[in-house]
Amino acid sequence: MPKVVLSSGSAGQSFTGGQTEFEVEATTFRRLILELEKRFPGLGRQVEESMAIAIDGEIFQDAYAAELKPGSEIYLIPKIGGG
Amino acid sequence: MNYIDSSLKVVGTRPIRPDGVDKVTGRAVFAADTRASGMLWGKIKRSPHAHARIVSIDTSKAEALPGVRAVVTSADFPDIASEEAFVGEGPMNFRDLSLNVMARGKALYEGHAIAAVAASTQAIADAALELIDVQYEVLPHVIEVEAAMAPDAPILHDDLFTAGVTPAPTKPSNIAKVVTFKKGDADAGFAEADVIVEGRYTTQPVHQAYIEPHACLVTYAPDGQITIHASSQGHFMIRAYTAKLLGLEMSNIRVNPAEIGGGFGGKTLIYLEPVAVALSRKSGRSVKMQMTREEVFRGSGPTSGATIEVKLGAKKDGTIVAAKQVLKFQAGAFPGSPIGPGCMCGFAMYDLPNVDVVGYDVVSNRPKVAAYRAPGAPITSFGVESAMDELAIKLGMDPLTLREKNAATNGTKTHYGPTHVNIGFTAVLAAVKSHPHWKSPLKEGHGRGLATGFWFNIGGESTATVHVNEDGSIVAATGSPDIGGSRASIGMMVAEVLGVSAQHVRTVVADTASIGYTFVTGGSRVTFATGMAATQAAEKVVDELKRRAAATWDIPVEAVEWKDGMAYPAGSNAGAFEPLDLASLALKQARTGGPINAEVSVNAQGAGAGFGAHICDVSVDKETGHVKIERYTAIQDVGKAIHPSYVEGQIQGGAAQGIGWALNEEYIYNAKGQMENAGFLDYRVPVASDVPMIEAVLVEVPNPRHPFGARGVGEVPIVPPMAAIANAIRSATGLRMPDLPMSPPKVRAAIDAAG
Amino acid sequence: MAKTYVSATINGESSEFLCETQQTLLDVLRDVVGLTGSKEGCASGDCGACSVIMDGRLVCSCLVLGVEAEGKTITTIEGIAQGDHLHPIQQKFLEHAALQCGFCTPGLIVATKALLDENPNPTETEARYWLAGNLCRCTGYDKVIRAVMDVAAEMRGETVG
Amino acid sequence: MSSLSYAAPTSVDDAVKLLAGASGVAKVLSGGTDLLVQLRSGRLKPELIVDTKKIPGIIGIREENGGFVIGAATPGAVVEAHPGLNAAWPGLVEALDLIGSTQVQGRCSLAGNLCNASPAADSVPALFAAGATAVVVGSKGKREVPVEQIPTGPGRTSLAKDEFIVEFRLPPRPARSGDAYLRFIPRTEMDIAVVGCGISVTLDANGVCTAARVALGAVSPTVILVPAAADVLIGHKLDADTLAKLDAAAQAAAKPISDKRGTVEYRTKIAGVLARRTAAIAFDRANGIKNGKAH
Repeated sequence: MPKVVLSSGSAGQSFTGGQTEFEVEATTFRRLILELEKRFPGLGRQVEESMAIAIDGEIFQDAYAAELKPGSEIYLIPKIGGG
Repeated sequence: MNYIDSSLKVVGTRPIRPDGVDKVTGRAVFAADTRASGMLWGKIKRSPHAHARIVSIDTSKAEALPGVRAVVTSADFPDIASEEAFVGEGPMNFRDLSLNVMARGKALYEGHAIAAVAASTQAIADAALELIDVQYEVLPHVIEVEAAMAPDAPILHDDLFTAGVTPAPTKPSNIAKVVTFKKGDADAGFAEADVIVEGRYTTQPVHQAYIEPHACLVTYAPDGQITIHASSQGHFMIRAYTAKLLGLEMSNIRVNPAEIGGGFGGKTLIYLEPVAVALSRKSGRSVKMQMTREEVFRGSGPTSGATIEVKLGAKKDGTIVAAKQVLKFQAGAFPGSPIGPGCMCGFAMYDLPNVDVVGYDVVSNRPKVAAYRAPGAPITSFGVESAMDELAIKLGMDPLTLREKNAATNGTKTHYGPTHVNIGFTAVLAAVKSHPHWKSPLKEGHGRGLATGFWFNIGGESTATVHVNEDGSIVAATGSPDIGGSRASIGMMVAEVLGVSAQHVRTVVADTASIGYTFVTGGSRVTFATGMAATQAAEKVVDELKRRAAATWDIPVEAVEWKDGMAYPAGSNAGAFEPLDLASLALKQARTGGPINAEVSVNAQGAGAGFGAHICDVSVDKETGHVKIERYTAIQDVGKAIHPSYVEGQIQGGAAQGIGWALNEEYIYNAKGQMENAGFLDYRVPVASDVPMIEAVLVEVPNPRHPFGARGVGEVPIVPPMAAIANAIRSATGLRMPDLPMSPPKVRAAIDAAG
Repeated sequence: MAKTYVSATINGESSEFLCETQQTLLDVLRDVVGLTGSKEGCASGDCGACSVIMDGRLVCSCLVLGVEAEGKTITTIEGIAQGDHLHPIQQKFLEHAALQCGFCTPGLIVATKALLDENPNPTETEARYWLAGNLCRCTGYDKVIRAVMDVAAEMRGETVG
Repeated sequence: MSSLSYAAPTSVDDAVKLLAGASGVAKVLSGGTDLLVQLRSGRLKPELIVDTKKIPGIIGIREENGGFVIGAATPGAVVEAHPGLNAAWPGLVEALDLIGSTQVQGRCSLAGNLCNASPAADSVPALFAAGATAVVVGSKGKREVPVEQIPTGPGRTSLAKDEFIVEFRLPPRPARSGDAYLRFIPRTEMDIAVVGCGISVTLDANGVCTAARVALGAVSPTVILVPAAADVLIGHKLDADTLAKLDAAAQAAAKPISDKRGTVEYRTKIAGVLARRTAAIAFDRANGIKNGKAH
């Protein structure tokens, strides 16, 4: 099962009671969001709206299909904008 | 397809941009250059108070003035519910955006829009503004970030509770959010350190100061169809936000992208368009609005000012073992400073075992901040890169060596989590080491500073179409406003794929009704993401052209190859045919299957991060405190420069903006919370005589996610300058300047204080 | 409000217009005559985007009243090219990529024309000080100054590397 | 909305009559580089603008009785191109050249700079130092007054409503004289002076100062003459001791305010710095040592 780390101590952790690492049965970013929402109501929405996912160092924003593999390094970080 | 290791004929050359002639002859149409039949002029009445309850607004006298056709206030806009959205800078709330466009109940900063009028002439509109009677109850205000965080500070929003802390607070606060990032054990790291440096730094809000003020022309037709001409970094953004703020359906709004006179992030938000629509709807006439320069400063977003505390601990050999940072960012009147990237970018250049970063997003009675080039990164890096310089001095180590020793490479785990991949920071540092500027002896009285910078860059949604015209010439259309030469880079990538010259491709920016959705021109994403869409569209056209040649020759499509803009039979087995060029294929398009076009939409991911390093030499007039930039070199990993001139231009322009941020730019407030320097006379952006030639050095470590290896380039160059200059001043005078801007009075005061 | 009748020569053509006293020459050029190449960046003479040449002198058209144009000869950005032939300054700005957004470009080109009319052989420092009244936020001035130095050399009949 | 009228009289008499006859605020327009900004911002709402530039002689430079006469509305760019003025009064020419951009130079005038009555006006300390006089016309006739009597406070002058300046007179220049003007600004161009200093000196054959005038800008409500600073120079060469005393005298005379352009402490110190630097250039020029432009 892929391990996911919630890297920011911002709003996300208020849904998890401070927990930052989860094993999640998910093979895509979308499934991850749904699972997180199920486990911590509100967190899935939070991730969907304001967070990006970094998989093995590459940052994906708004990409439901991004693939999660067991053994991948998976972080949820604040979404990035720009000038 | 991937062209990174291909030999390229167009990409990497320097053709004249497709929109160039229009822009050197005055023909290019910017938003303020448009007119409409029966057009009215719209103007905004703004709050003179930094913080006030709006007791009443009486518009009757203004409405009675001959020539006035409409007056609107917040009563003319829906009171929309709280809804999170993601805009240029990061997350924000549509309700906040609505309240920023037109104040409801409270004015939260001097310059906050209170009402608007539309009249037949500008003079009548101005007179009408004076006739609007607004009664205010002036409230205590707060401007500076740490004052706004104080327990007894005036509260801007009764419904704002600090997010990111447990337990959830019960009292409202100006601290919108607390963000933390931790890696390893910072305290344990500091315990092992041989040398520790600590510093407190401050930066002032600076405005993007695009030379073109915000402007739009809006027509609301009786059937509810709305046409908007606007200068922005994203006409789809204008459409979406206008629809949202007015409760309209997007299909009723068509936004035409006028040429945009600079944005740098500041035009990723809306200010005028919903107001102009409301005025046009009420008056039944087209309405043109154009901010004055003063309104641009008072009413549109600068970036955050901040305080930055940095602590670094290192072993004697220069290995950094612990790093700590506390960032307090001004958000302006509504939450949404770039605190997230601020917390992530400062230490992203380094391989650090133990890191502790805390950031605060804080509202105060200033204009709501807007994105500005690499939002958050220049602020955090001013602190970190100044502290790195102090650490190098304390260790007795060359500042480049210290950075080389701790530089992030592929495989470095960042303090915010992800591991760096495909980055070029060490290549950038190697380019510093071998550059003649770095190796040159320092002139008498000069000081030299070095600083580095990081930015993520982004991808996102883009649409591009490629059309083969009936004569074989090519049109490429995208949904990305061209802010600094992207028509050129897009056209060049299309030309490369098609095997034609850049001049053969005309690139245009299509309106919201004419092309698929495209996210804003920002985050250095256009050449990366829109370029990816355009490249793929061109590839689809090539596939189609091969099919058309196959149909013409009556051979299988696999037996056709495309080279240098022509279809060839692939080898002798395919048959002996004369090659078919674009014109020949276009001529027969009806017979071979109809028009030859392709449209591709992407949501580009995996934008490669960018790293830069700047070297700056300064001289300091010790009597006046005046700092002169004597020599400036900016080195950056750009992945692949599609049009090197415009890549260099991005770097030079970013560096010059950083020089302004470093030396003179600031918002000056009086005791009433009013801005004292809302004009180009006293908001001092660099002029031509303030800067030397800025040498841009392009390092190319390809980004494998892009067909040509491109990375975003526009954000990184504004990150290093402030610290590079501070470090140069330190080198020239022995003095650390921790507060921006490092203006002459501050430098002279520091010199005097040092005796 | 009474309007004043004004007759001037704009880009080589005689031009007549009515204007109110408080209208600047920039307002008149853009809103009355329909020449929108001159831009308003500040309306206070601090940015140079509205630069025009009036009776041989470089001025900010936002700092000239429309009524003052009576009898004057005015060159705007629209009058720099000769028909479909770009002026060498315009050509060099394109070749050197001396523009990004292009908003300050008309003012910079007009100011460069005035510079080279007066001083065909400026030093880099002279060019920078002459153009200090033309703000450009995009380029950092590097490529602008290179274009100016290059076109000056070309117009003097020199070639530079 | 008030309506604004415009007149461009072709004689002094007509201009005076227009000004005298105006019922509301009437403003004289020469270069307009300050006036138009004030109009646009709404800070100023006149009912009449009298453009003086069509009056014969109001633009131009002539030599008269060994001195120079500069028409009040002569644009800065014309003054800067005048070889005689550059030779005799390089400091005044440089001061005028420092007003605004090249674009502003095409319009700005000595009269406008003086009558706008900004304490930070660049040309005014140089005019004060030069001992220039202004020829003022009005309903009561013509009078010639020292320029330092024109500004009375920020934005205020001693001119009556129906008066305006037609020309400035610069006195004949004795041998071994030199002037200079320096101002300090945060950037290199386009700023308002944080402090300005104009100095004019005459030396004897040994390089000892026999006459001096020192003026400071942006350190009090109007540009000021600083006789105490001039006294420090007179009777001395510009040695280290004299420079130190000059610095102190300038600082003592400076009574600035803190605002967005500078603080009291900073302006006071810079007044001393500029006085020294300006004096050095003026003495060099009086000694026949050529030096480059001051900026």
